[in-house]
Parts: sequence; C-alpha cells; structure tokens
Amino acid sequence: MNAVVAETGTTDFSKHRNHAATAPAFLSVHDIHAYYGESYIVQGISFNVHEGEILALLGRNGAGKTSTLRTLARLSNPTLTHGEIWLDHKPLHTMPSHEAARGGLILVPEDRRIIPGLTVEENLQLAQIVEPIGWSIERLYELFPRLGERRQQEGVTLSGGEQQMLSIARALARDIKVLLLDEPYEGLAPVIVDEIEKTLAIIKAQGITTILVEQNAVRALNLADRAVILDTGTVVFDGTAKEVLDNKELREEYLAI
Amino acid sequence: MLGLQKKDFALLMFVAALTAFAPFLLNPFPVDSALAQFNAGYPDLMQRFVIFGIFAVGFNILFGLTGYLSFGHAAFLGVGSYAAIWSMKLMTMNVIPAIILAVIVAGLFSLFVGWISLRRSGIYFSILTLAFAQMSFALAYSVLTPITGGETGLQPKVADPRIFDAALGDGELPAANLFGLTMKSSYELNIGGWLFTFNAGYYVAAIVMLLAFYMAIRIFRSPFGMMLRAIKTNQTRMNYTGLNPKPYTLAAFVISGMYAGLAGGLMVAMDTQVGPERMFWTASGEVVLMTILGGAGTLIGPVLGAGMIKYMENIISKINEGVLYEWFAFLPESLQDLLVTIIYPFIGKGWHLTLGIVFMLVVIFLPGGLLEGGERIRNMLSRKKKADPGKDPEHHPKPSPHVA
Amino acid sequence: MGILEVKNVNKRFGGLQALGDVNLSVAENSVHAIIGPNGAGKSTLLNVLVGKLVPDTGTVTFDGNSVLGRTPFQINQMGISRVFQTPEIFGDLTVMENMLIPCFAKRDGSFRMHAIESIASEHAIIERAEEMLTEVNMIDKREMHGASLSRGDKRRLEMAMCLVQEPRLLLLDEPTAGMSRADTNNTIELLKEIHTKRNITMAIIEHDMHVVFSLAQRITVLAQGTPLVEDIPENIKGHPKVKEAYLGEAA
Amino acid sequence: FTNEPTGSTVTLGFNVPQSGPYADEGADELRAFQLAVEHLNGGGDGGMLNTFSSKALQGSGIMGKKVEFVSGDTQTKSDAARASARSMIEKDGAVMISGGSSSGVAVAVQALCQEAGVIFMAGLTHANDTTGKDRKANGFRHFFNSYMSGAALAPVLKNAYGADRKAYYLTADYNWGYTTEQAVRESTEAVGWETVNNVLTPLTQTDFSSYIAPVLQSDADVLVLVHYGGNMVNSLTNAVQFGLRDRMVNGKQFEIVVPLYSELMARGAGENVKGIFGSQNWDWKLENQLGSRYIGTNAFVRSFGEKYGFPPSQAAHTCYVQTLLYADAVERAGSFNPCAVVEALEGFEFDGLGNGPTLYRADDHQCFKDVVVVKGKENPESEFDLVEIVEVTPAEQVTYAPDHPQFAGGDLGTCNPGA
Amino acid sequence: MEAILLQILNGLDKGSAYALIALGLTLIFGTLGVVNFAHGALFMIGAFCAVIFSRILSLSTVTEDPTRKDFLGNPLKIETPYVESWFGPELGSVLINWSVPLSIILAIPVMILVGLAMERGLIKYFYKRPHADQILVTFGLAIVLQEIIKYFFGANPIPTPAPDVFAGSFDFGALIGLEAGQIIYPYWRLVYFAFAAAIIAAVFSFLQFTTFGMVVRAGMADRETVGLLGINIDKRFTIMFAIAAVVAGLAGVMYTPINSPNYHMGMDFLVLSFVVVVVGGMGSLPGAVLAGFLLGILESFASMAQVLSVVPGINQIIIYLVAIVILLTRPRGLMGRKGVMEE
Ligand SMILES: Nc1ncnc2c1ncn2[C@@H]1O[C@H](COP(=O)(O)OP(=O)(O)OP(=O)(O)O)[C@@H](O)[C@H]1O
Ligand SMILES: Nc1ncnc2c1ncn2[C@@H]1O[C@H](COP(=O)(O)OP(=O)(O)OP(=O)(O)O)[C@@H](O)[C@H]1O
Ligand SMILES: CC(C)C[C@H](N)C(=O)O
Ligand SMILES: [Mg+2]
Ligand SMILES: [Mg+2]
Repeated sequence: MNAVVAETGTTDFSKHRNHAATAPAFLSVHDIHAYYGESYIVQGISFNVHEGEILALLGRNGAGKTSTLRTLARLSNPTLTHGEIWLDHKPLHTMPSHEAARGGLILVPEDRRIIPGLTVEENLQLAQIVEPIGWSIERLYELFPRLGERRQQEGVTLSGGEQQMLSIARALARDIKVLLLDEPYEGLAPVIVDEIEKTLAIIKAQGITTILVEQNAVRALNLADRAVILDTGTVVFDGTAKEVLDNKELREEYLAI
Repeated sequence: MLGLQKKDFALLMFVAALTAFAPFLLNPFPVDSALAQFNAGYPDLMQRFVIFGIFAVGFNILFGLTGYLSFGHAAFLGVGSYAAIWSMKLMTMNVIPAIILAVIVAGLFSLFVGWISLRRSGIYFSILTLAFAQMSFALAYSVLTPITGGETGLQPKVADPRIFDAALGDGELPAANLFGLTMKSSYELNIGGWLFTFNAGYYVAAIVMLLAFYMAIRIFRSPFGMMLRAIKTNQTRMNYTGLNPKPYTLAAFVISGMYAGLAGGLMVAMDTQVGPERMFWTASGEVVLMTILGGAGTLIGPVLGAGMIKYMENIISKINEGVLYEWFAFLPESLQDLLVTIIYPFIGKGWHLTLGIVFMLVVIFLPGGLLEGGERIRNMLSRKKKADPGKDPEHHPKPSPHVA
Repeated sequence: MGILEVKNVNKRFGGLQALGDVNLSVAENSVHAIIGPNGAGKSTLLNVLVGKLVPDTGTVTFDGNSVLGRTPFQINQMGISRVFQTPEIFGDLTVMENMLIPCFAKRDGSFRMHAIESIASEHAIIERAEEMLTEVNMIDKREMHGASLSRGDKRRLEMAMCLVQEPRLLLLDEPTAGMSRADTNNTIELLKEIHTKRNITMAIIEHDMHVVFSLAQRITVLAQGTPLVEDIPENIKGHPKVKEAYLGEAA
Repeated sequence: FTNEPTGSTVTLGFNVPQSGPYADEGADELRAFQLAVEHLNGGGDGGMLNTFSSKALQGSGIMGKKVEFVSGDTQTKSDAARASARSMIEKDGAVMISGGSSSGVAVAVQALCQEAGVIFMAGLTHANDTTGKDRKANGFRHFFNSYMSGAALAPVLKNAYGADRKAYYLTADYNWGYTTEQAVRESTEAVGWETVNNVLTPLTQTDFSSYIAPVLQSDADVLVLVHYGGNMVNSLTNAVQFGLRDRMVNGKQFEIVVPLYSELMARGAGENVKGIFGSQNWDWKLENQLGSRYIGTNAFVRSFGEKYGFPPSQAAHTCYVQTLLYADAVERAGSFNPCAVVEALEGFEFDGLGNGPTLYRADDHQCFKDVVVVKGKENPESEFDLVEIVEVTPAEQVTYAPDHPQFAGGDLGTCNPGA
Repeated sequence: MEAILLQILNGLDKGSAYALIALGLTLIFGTLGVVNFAHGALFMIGAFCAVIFSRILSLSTVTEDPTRKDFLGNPLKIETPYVESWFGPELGSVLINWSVPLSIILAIPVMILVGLAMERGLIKYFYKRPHADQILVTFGLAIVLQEIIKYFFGANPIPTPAPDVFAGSFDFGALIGLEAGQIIYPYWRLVYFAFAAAIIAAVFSFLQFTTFGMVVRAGMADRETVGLLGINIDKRFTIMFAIAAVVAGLAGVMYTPINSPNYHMGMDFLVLSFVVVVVGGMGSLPGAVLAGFLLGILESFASMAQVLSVVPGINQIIIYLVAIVILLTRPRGLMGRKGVMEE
C-alpha cells in the first residue's frame, strides 16, 4: 500500500491509521479482500465504527467505496475472499446478504434499486416482510410526503429524486443497526438534500450507526464524526472528520477540495 | 492476410487444415480394431460435420452477436433444401445452381419471416419464429404435398425433366455432381490396417464451409458485427447514437437465414433427398443447442457444438450390445457382463441419455460452452491467474440478457 | 428564434400533469440549464425532446424542423445527442468499441451494411475515438468492458460517446451526478472547452448548483411541470420563488 | 459392386427406430434380426430355416461367410435414417440394409440403397407407395400394404356389419394415411358402404376429441381410424370415451374400425380395443389356430419366445423373414451382387415362413400372401394375447395388377450394383 | 349449434390441459426467470406417477394354472394383485379401479421432491446464468428424465383408464334441453375441467392473497435488493418451484385417462405450452390461463370438417397462426407485463 502511494509521489498518510485495534468497536472490519471475478478490487481494508457514529467513506471515482459497502452487505459480487466483519459481536463474514440484513446492516445501494413491477407502497411493504421491522409505512409517508402522494404509482416511474427518497425510506422501514448509504444525495434537489440531511440527523439521534459515501466531501465531513479515505481498494486515511477538513494536502490529493 | 488480423488468419488456417485432413484425423483407429466404432471419418458424417457447422456458424451470427434467439431456423434450412431439390429435378443435377438457389430462396423466406418477427424482441421474437417454422413444417407435411412430397419428401427421379442435363444412360440414376464430378465418388487409401476415404462431396462441402467460415470472421470483425453486438447490449444507447437497430438485426437475420439455406442446399447436394421433418422444431432446437454447447458468440464454438452433437447421434447410437462384448472380450466373463450391463443404457438406443448428460455436464462445468471451457482448462493448467484485460472480447461472451 | 423551440407542450401520465404548457427557447451556441425540484418534469421534457415520449399537445422544433413523431435515432441524426441520468453505455463492449460506435454512426448514418470491412483498418475512426478517450482521460481503460467501469467512469464514457459525434445540441441529464469533485471540475472544464471550441449548444439538467452556475448562460426553473422563471444565472440565484421551491439554503 | 464382402464375414445393416414413439417396435425388430443372424450362422434351434421351402441355407452363414451386423437408429425420420444407413454402407461396409418403421423412412432409405447399390429389405412399411409409385429395383417388401388391408377387410366388415353402412374416416395427415384411407374407402365402397366424410388429422395431434365430437353429429354409423401407433391409441381411446361404441345410429350399433393393427398398439389401447376389427401381416397364433398352412410360425415363435420370453410381433416376424429371404437369395444366386440377388428374388415363390405360400412379385417387388383379419380379444389370457384371428383372407383376394391406380406412377428402374 | 357447443366444450377441456401446464411453466418461467425446458418432463413424470401407482396396486402373487397353457406351451401364470388378497377382491379391485385419482397422493410428495431436488440441485445455480445456459441444462435434464422413464417403461403408451364410474359419457345436450344424443361428453373430461379450475383457483389465491407472491415477483425482478431487505429469496424460489412442479405433475396424473402416457408426452406438450405462455404474456398467470383456453377452443373449431373444407390444413397451423396474429397486434401477448423476458 505504501508502495502505491509512493509511486504516485504523494505523502504517506498511513500513519493516521488507525485506532481501531484498541477501541471497542460496534462494526469492525478487519483486513477484507474482495474480487469481481478475477479483478482484485478490495485489497485489504480495515476500519472500525462505533455505535451511533457517522462515518464518511470517501475517495475518488473507482476507489472502491461502492465495492467496500457491497462487501459489507455480503452481496455475492464482489466476493469476499479473506477478512472478517463483526457487527455487534456477530460474524457478518459468515453470512449471506439476507442474514446480514436481518442482523441490522442495511445498504441503500447507489443506483437506488427500486423494484420494477411493484408500486411505491409495495416496495415499502417488501422491506417489512421479515423481522425486525423499523418505521411504520405511515410514518415514512410523513417523512416523505411525496411518496405518500404517489403510493400507488409503479416505483420505477418515479423521478430520480423520488426514487432516492423511496430507497432511503425502504431502508428505514427496517430496524437498522448500521445504515450504509451509497451517495444518497445524488440527483436530489438542494432543498431535498437539506431534508435528507435532517433525516440523517434524526437517524443519528436514534442511535443508528451510519456509513456515508458521498462525492460532496465537505457536506459529508460536516455531518460525519469520522472519515475513512480509500484509494485503489486500500485505506489511505482513517481519522476524525475534522482532521480531514484541516489537512489541505490530504484534501487536495484525494478529494480535490 | 485476406483482410484478416493475424490471429483470425491463424484460426482460419487451423480450421482449413483440420477440414483438409479430417479423413485422417477422424479415423484414428485401424478398421479391424475394437475401437473402429469410434471412427468418424466416413463421407456421410464428415459431410454432416461441415454442413451443420455452416448452419451453426450462421445461426451464431444472429444469436451470438445480436442475442436474438430464433427458434425457427430449421425452416430456412428446409426451404433451402426444397429449392435445391427442385433445381435438381427441373434444371440440372449440378450442385452449383442448386446451392445458389437454396441460398436465394432461404434468404427471401428469412427476409419475410424476419421482417415480421423482428417487430418483437426477447421471448416474443423466439415464439414468432417458432410459429413460422412450425407452420412451414405442418404445411410441408400435408397441404403442400404437391410441392414438398409430404412426409415422403422428394428425391430426383429418372423421369424428372432436368432440362439442362443430357439424357441418362440406360440404368443410370441421376446423381448430384459438380460439372460431372459426382458427389459420391471417393478415393480410398489403405495404409496398414487403416482405411481413409477422400470423398468428392465432402471436399466440396468443406470448401464451402471454409468460405462461409471466412465470411463469418469478416462479419465478426466488421463494424457491422460490432453494431450487432451493440444491439445485444443496449438498444437504447444504440438508438440515441443515431443508429437504427432494425435493419441491422434484419440483415443479421437474413444472413443467418442464408447460411441455413446454404446448409440445406448442401445437404441435398450430398444426399439427394428432402423430408419435412428437417423443419420440425426439434431441428431448430438442435442448432440452438449446438451453438450454446460450443459457445455462443465465439467463432469456432458452434462448429465444435455441431460436431459434438452429430458425433453422438451417429456414433454412439450405433454401438450395440454385440459391440460392447467385442470390446471387453479380453475380460473374464462375469466382469464383461457387469461392464456391459453398466454401459448398455448409455449406448445404442440409449444415446439420447448420453446426449442429455453431456449437455448438462457441459453447461454445469464449462459455462460458456466447450470453447470457453477448453480455454478455462488451459488457463488453469498454465496457472494464469489474473484476467488479462487485452483479451479478445469475442472469446469472452458475456451473459446475454437479450435471450429468451 | 432559438435553435430549439418548445411551444405549449403538455404531457399527462394518468392523472398527473407532468408537463403543463411548457415554452422554452434555447438559443444557438448557448448553454441553457433546466433546474427544478425532483419530479418537476425535467427528464420528461428531455424525453419529449429526443422523441422517446410524444407530448399530448404542443410543438417542438429543432432548427426549424419538428422533432415530434421522429424516432430517437432520427433525432440524433438531426444533430441532437443525449446523456442519460443513469448511464446508458454498451456494457458488453470494451470502452474503445463504445467509442467506435458513435463514430461509425456519425460517418455512415443510421444504417450501413459494412459487413466485411475490418474495423482494424478504419484508421481515421480509430484515431478519432482515441483522441476523444484521451480528452476524457479514459484512454488507459480502453480495453475494459463497459459494465465493469465504476459509475463515474461510465458517465464520462457516455459523455465522450456523445461528444465524439459533434452534435449541434447536447442534452445532458445530470452529467456530473456521482462524479467526484475532481472529475466534476474536469467535466465542467471539458464542457466549457467543447462549448467554446466546437460551438455546441447545450441543455443541461443538473442539481449541482456549482455546475449550473459555472456553465449556464440562461436558466429555466421548472416546477410542477411548468416553467417558473427563466433568466440569467445571477438573477436566478437571488430569486425568492426559486429559493423557496428549489435551492433552499444552498443558494 | 458396392461393399463386396472379401473377407470371411459379411455385414448386414439393421436400421430400426431406437428412439421416438416407435422405439419399442424397433427393439422388437432388432431382436428378430439378431435371432435371424444367429440362425444363419448355425446357432440356436435354426428357427424357420427348418421350415423354409428353400433349402439353400445351411446354417453356415451366407455363402460360407459368417454373418455380422451393425445396427443404427432411424429415429423414424428420413434424414436420420438415411444418415444411419449411409454410415452402415460407407463405414461398416454393409451389403444389405433392412428395418424401418414407417413408409416415409422406407421410401427414403430404399432410394438411398438404390443409389448406393445395395439391397434394401424393407421392414415395417405399409403404405402403397413403397412398392407403388416409389418402388425401386433394389428394394423389396415382405410386409403387406394399404390396398391389401382394404381388400381383406371389406368382405369381413360387410359380413359383420352389413352392406348398408355409412363410414366416417379420420385419417392421419401423411402419406400412409392417404393411401390407406383410399384403399379402405375404395374396397368398402365396392361392397356397398357409403363414405360420409374424411377428415385429416395432424400427425402431431394427441387429443382427438375435437375430431371425434363431430362424428356424433353426422349420420355415420362406422368410424374408420386410419391412424397408427400413438395416434391410433389416442384416437381410439377418445372415441370410446365419447361413447361412440354405445351409440345406436340408423337403428344400428355404431362401430369402429382400425385398418392396420399391431400388438403394441393393442396393448397401448388397453380395454378400448376389444372387438375392433383390423388387419395384420402375421400373428403368432396363426399356425396353432389355422393349421399347417402357416407352418414356420410356431418354429419362429418358439425360438423367439425362448430367447426373449414373449412372443414376437409382426414387425419382428417380417424383419426375421426378410433377413432369411435375403440370405437365401444370395445363396441361390451364388453371389452378393445386388443384381444377382434381385434376379433371385424376383418372382420367387416360397413357403414355410409363416404366411403360407408367398410370391415375391417381379413387377413391383411386393410379396403376395394371405392377410390376417383380426379383432381385439374380449378376454385375453395374457398381455400377449390381445387380438383374435377372425379370418385369413387368401392371397388371391388381395392381389392386384401391378399397374393398379393406387400404385400407378412407379418405375422399378434397373438394379444398381453400385461402383 | 350443437356442433359449436360441443367444440366449445372440447376446447375448454383441451384448454384446461394447456392452461394447467402453462400455469406451472409461467410460474417458473415468467416469475423466476428460468427457461425451463424440463417442464414437459415434469408433466410426464406426473403422468407416470399414475402408472407407477397402478403398478404398485397391481403388484401380484403369481400362481401357475396347469390346465391352461401360455404361448410356449408352458403352464399359464395367473396373477393376483396383493391388494386383492389383502383387502378382499371387492375393495381390492375398487382400489385398483380408482388408481388414477388415488395416485394423486403419490404424485404430490413425488412432485414436491422432484421439484425440490431439481431446484436445489440444479436450477438454483442457473438463476444468474444466461437464458441460453438454462435452455441447454434443462433440455439436457428433460432428455435424461425422459430416457430414464423410457428405460423402465418402454416407448409404447400405457393404458391408464379412469375409474369405471367416470368411464362413460353423458348427454350434455339433453341436459340443457337440446335434442338428445347430439352433445355427448365424457365424464372424465368434465372431471378434468373441474380439477383444472380448482388448481388454477388455488394457485391464484395463494399468490394473490399472500405476500408470498409479491416477494417472489420482487425477487425475480431484483434478487439482490430483496436479499438486502433481509428476505431469503432462495427459500421462496424453491417453494415456488415445488409448487410449479406439483401443478405440472397433477396435470399429468389427471391427464392419463384422456390419453395414455408415454415417455415423450412431455416434449409433445412442451412447445405448445411455451406458445401458450407467451401468447398469454410473460409474467401473467391469468394471461397463461386465458391463452390456454383461447387456443384450446380455436384449435377445436379449426378441426371441424366444415372449417377444414373451406381452409384445408388450417387445423395444422391454427395455433401458430393465432399466436402470430396476437403477438403482432398485442406486443406483450394478451396480458404480459412490460420488461419480462423482452430482452
Ligand atoms: N462488476 C464489476 N466487475 C469488475 N470490476 C468492477 C465491477 N464493478 C466495479 N468494478 C471496478 O472496481 C473498482 C472500484 O469500483 P467502485 O464502484 O467500488 O468505486 P467507487 O469508489 O464506488 O466509485 P464511484 O465514485 O465512481 O462510484 C473500479 O475500478 C471499477 O472499475
Ligand atoms: N411513465 C410514467 N408514469 C407515471 N408517472 C410518471 C412517468 N414518468 C414520470 N412520471 C412522473 O412525472 C413527474 C416528472 O418526472 P421527471 O422524471 O420528469 O422528473 P425530474 O424533473 O426529472 O425529476 P428528478 O430531478 O428527480 O430527476 C414525476 O412526478 C414522475 O413521478
Ligand atoms: C409402421 C407402419 C406399419 C405404419 C406407418 N405409419 C407407415 O407409414 O407405414
Ligand atoms: Mg460508487
Ligand atoms: Mg430526472
């Protein structure tokens, strides 16, 4: 890893990694490696998240953020070949995705994944089929009135922003311990982004742990407690959000801000 | 060379060499040995290998590239056959006009069927083509008997007009020929215990196959071929790039229909008889299976698939109990009986069982077909771990979502 | 008279008025942004412009010719290209092949039966594609399959595919969504450069105000299917109605 | 000539359906072929070699050469059958091809043998065309045909059901169906029956209800099912389901007729076949019931039954006999040359092969012999005893002129010995 | 008039067979997204359950009767079914007589087992594979199953009659006040129709009134996301598969008295059932049922002599002709959903 950084001629930030080994973590990711077929994408990532924390997972396009989240959610692609993931003393690395989800780890995927053929309401109902269940559908409609208005419309015909709301609402419909958000603001009008940000605050207030992937790093860092920065499938920084905001070099090198 | 990239030219030469030396390669066992049963180097089967190779290569231009799965391609083969036999009955026993007519008629028919069927995609398209083929079969079997000979089919008769041919000598039968060289004529070479047959018809068919294969390579490497693959991947983007997918798919459909017609015409040239059952849905299904078995979207895969299925059909089905006993003659009798009892269900009348098992084993263990599987095994042996991004995309067919 | 004229366009989906009496004029060689809340009808309007949807009433003309009733590929041949909200590329094809296809479409029109020519010998076209890939910084990914690109890369590729056709009007539906800051900045530069160098008219739908205000010369704000205001960027920023309906505190 | 046997063995090709609906028929044919080869080579009890009127065969192979055979699968498709036959000729060096289970296949393979210059001894094929418009010099048929079925059945039917009958035909929509329907219709009309209707049914049909139902509305009082195999099993089952056999029309009991019978069909149709008339080429009970005119029958049934455990079908019989006839012809001709064999078989009169005195007519290579009229047995004693012999129609009554209109348009050509 | 009525009855009956098979097929095909060429084989296995069951019932003790002789002159073997010796000849023969409907109790567990084994052992590995691979593997499986049956039961049809009570036919015409003797209809076909209706209703309500159906549909559209919501979709797919297998199997069991089963009956029905499913529209269960009945009735009409004399050969092609016309006028068949198997 050091070699990679050295090659690109940048400062070595690895000294910032990582307090994980010491603090008792709620979600602990230990040296995970994952492949898409034969391409090696997640190349040994470790970090810890504490209960109730918001962790910003940053990095440029193709750094492996989405791949990391998918690995955590135990989707079959990319395939985890090595490493451990512990959530609240449960070994997620041994579970398929539906069990991880039942354990309280919910991914809001980057392309929203609204299910074709189902109405808005059915998309939400689907999330409440197996225990444990989170917010009621009515409460979700209160949070996103737009969805309430369109409850009988087929989910995939919603506008881009509406779909994003539905995707987040669907996650909240489950009882969450850790919420993984992959670019939740994408395609949303600024007013709505504000709304969602408020929602995230509500979520945080409920003690839900969140991992947030976001291109608008400043926005994310303002919200987050801690940040992890990835590059080519490895962790290049792990520290507090403030550290990133204060470190100009780091910001320019990996976040272009 | 020949407008091909080096690798493709090498492939073409490889196939050319294989076909040229097929009489040797397919007859590895001496005539009198117990394993002679496995020899496939006799004219009929060699002809079938190349003819069905053509059929599958053509089918693959449609299916492998565009992803449109036609379940009625046998109809074009059948129509081509009927055209060829009528050319022989009415004009001349020379195979050239017969084959040309077969290609033209099959092309026209596929233009008609494709023009209608391509209004739909996916499974809807598949069923439309199936419906046309089944109707062709049913009509040829019954109502169109005056043109098709019904179930019995058509054969050249001594009394046929054959306006361009000289009258037959006494007792002479009309024989398919290429300017006098009859398709049946063979030269036999006896070396030691081996017998090799060089058949005129086979070499005519092989040359046609090489031409067809060469054309297929050109199409695969052409902008047109790339457009067809683009259709398979994303028609929306295709449209918004200013391209009209319809004529491309239709052209691919007609080209593959003409390949089928060519195969049908050659079948008649090699064996002057046509029956309607070669248009039945199972015949259409067979070419689908050949293509998938070998590897859809690859150049040589469909030829391998065709060879595999025809080999099983013609060789395994002919092994009977007697042959089995002959093989195991060297064993003690009880062991003999045991082995025969075990193997017996899989040979002779059980050849379908073997075929079914082979289908399953191939898809389960060699996803992507024989070719891809072969490559995989080669990679495994040479311990090449990391995927090489520079690999030829044709040899890595991606899952094809446009299929029904 | 703009190069693109939208007059009185209405579109309903069942009970929902997705577009109501939309009038829009995009001046030649300008960059025109369309912004508005989610579900305002921006993508619907775009779909009308490219022939994917037929409006219930109204007219749309491009360079004086009606685009209504034409298929997407005909509209593209008129010189309109489109970048999608979720990237539409050829997933099974390599990046290079993805680029070659629009190049051929540009040269040969909507259909040509070049069945036995070899791609490898089309040097001019290959060069053109390579140039464009270099321009969008993707030349080192030329042999990757479209499907295995990260999303930011997919979007860049799609944009390159549109640009290589040198359209007269480029429609962009959230071109920088999902792009990292760095790439967003690059994209803004790229679009600016293209605009000035090649004189391409652009209509952009975007939620990232940084992008909108860096590029747009005129902005139309759409809300609930109808244009709320249309003005130059400076005036939009401070517009109270726009602030309330769309920008929020961000402005 | 083609595939002249040079070594100590001679190879015969047995081309039977091993897959598809006629696979069981094919299996039985193959059993018979194996038995014939055994007997020719001097094995077993000799079977019909002992009763055959010609004594040329000694149980020492054919012309001293040990008989070997190859088998293949016709799939009941002409393409597959020809491919299989060609492989026997080209790869295995077969000098004679026999077998088959349908007229389409027989015609296709017969033409192939003619071109290739080998002898074709047809197995199961019943359509007129095999020895009618598609006859070939190198091909021979022992089995009877559509015309003979009609000619044999008509008088029996008239006796049983009267001369004043109205018949409705359901005919399988292919070649054999056409010739058989025509034959039965012409013969029954000649005894005074009237034909109400003829409806063609697709070969691929499985449920015949929509063809049976309209029979109810017609004033027909006889239904003739010109179906074979699975078609016949299904159409007969359906007809019985629709209560046709319990029906009275024009004051007469409604009747069903199936022109061509086989043991396997009877087994498939089960109860429904009881009392239904049809015709057969041969039946294993012939000699027991009708005496020594049909000598050979018991000899064959014994060797077959002892080897396989059940009595042979008519398909097995005809294939066995064809093999013997070929071998005998070669012996008598003193050559494997197809032209010599043709000469030896043409006009050959023989006896002792189970059908009584038989003639291989030179004009069309069709055998002329008695035809067995049977009907489904009411109380079968075993699963092999499903039909009872009603009558045997003597050969003279079923003989026709070579240029009979039902057989017109054919030309044997000349024998082809091949290269 | 009578003729038309009768053909409608016939069509309904043929239609119920088509509908039942298509229903099972579309459950797997339209909802799970698997092109199952082995579906016909499931139908065939169901039919052979009836054969096997009646064979079991008629397992016999063999005694020799020296007074009678078999064809070789040996003493004739007399077989007495065990059930007759156990339950007495009366009840025993009643049981044998009722073997077809009774074999449902054998068929249900067998079909569930076959379905489970097939899905767990094979199909589940193919959900993500291209349709082409699914075709090849299921076609291979169909051949294998078929050949196994052929190995044990031969190629000849095996008569499996309905219970005597249902053996006859009744005068439907007289029942509705038309001339007697004109519309005769077999009892068993009526039973089949009623049975099909019941099965269809059961399957529909199962999928309509439970969330199960919704989950399965969702899982078919996007397995990954459904998994992300904590749902074990594999388990549900397995159940669906078993249900489809049972539907196909029962369709086969009850069909045996109509046409004697043989080893290739599955293949005979396969193509037709694909046509029915597609004409009905992919992903639509009501569509499949509707198309089944529609094609059944049209086929019946086309085989009337009056029709045939006007358009000879129409009976051979009617189904395909209608399929083409419907697919050209309605892009997704009668009731197909957008996007299902359209690519
Ligand atoms: N299905 C796939 N097959 C092969 N490679 C893939 C696949 N999906 C992603 N990749 C590769 O994995 C790497 C990491 O991708 P990933 O999507 O995790 O990045 P990301 O950080 O989320 O980027 P972005 O900000 O663009 O969403 C990229 O190089 C991408 O090309
Ligand atoms: N096919 C359809 N059927 C029904 N309603 C539709 C359909 N397509 C779009 N809509 C509705 O029309 C409205 C406008 O949608 P559109 O996609 O144009 O919004 P947008 O302005 O692009 O929003 P965003 O910025 O979120 O992408 C939305 O409310 C959407 O739900
Ligand atoms: C098997 C034969 C006796 C009948 C067959 N259908 C034929 O065409 O001749
Ligand atoms: Mg990402
Ligand atoms: Mg939008």
